[in-house]
Amino acid sequence: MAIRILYFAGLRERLGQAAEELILPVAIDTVGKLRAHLAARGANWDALDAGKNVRAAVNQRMAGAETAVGEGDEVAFFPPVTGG
Amino acid sequence: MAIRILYFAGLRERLGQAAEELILPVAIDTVGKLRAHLAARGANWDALDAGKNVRAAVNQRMAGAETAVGEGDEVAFFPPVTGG
Amino acid sequence: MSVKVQAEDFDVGREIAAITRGNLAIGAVASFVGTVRGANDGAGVTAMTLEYYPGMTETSLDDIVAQARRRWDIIDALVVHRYGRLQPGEQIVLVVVAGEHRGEAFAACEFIMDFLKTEAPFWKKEETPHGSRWVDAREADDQAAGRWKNP
Amino acid sequence: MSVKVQAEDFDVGREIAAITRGNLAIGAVASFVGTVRGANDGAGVTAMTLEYYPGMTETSLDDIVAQARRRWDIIDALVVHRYGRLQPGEQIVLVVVAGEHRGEAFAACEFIMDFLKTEAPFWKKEETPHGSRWVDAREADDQAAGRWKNP
Repeated sequence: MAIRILYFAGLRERLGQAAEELILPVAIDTVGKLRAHLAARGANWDALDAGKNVRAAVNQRMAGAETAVGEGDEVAFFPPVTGG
Repeated sequence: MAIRILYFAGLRERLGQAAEELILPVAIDTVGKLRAHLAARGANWDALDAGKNVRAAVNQRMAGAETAVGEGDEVAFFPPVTGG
Repeated sequence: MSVKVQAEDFDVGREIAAITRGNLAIGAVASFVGTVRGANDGAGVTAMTLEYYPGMTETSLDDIVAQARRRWDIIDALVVHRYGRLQPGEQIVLVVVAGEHRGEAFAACEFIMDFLKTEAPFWKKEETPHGSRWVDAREADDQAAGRWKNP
Repeated sequence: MSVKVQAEDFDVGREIAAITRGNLAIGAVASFVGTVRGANDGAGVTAMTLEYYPGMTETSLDDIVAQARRRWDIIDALVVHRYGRLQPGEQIVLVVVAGEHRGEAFAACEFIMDFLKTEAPFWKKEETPHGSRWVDAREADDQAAGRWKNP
């Protein structure tokens, strides 16, 4: 299952990348499981641990831990917003 | 006791004058008494009757029926305001 | 703090720039512009004439702005109100309030408009196809101003 | 209804004129301008960079404006938000709401700002004499947006 992941702002800087293409194991089918999958990379990726204040979007709509992730989706992770 | 009276907007048009100088009897020493004094002129001056929705100012400050009127004061009568 | 009663039109962008220029404490600017509508109370309006009380009107606006300043932590405020004959679509009034954050700026701006509408000596006369008429004071405006008395 | 995310500055007066021109039903225009402050959280700010999420940010702003439209009887609304590097004193965001009367225009304008602050994907990074830092989300902004949930 191929998805595209985007990282923004402080999270982008901490992870050292703005975007990646990823082939997911079939079992990784929600935002919450994807976060755990990425956090397991270790080092700075602990920024995505479930307890961390990170927001997620799937296909440019705000998403929660239970939101489904599937083939071709664009998933984004970012800190709480601070515009305006 | 000489005072100056100003009339504005619909009241000015109804009375046919924008301003007048008036020598008041000593007994006419409040806004309320002045209104009654002017209303007693009859005809269109009934627009100043106590029951009519007319606002008053003395020396450019909003005034009530009990507000004192004295030598040299500028008294104004006008309808409720409608700016903005 | 500044209050202007004038016949000329105003430029909102220029007025906001004049307030914010050189004051880097400002982070929020709330504004209001009132315009002449092309219809009112069911009749077309072809023009409107605004009358005011020179001297008292300015004092009244100064006093309303001073009340807003006492009530909210704002940095600057401006009121511009026109008089004379205006066409539909033209600007009548501008209120600008600048503060550090937006909550105070919004509240003070709305407060100033609500009191301007009920306390500042201005009167509107509309020209309609059926003749001229003085605009009646609106009950809704008294209610809007009354709100601010309940803290 | 219009939403723009752009690097260029905007002219408040021109944007208001563009909304009101030709619509004689409009009698009230409430606006908000957010500017870069020269200090924040106790440190001087020498510049600020705004990052956003192209695509999602515009959709999010469209959605906030549509919510305001469903909630209040307004005639038109505009949001302009800049991205990129800005200096203290520069304009960041503009919200303009036009309606027949001022109550709706003020409420919808403040609502849009409150939700923009908490929902639209923008992030600020400040440059200070001590280095760069990402701005933290403010609890006060969550509270401001939360207010609108109690009718």
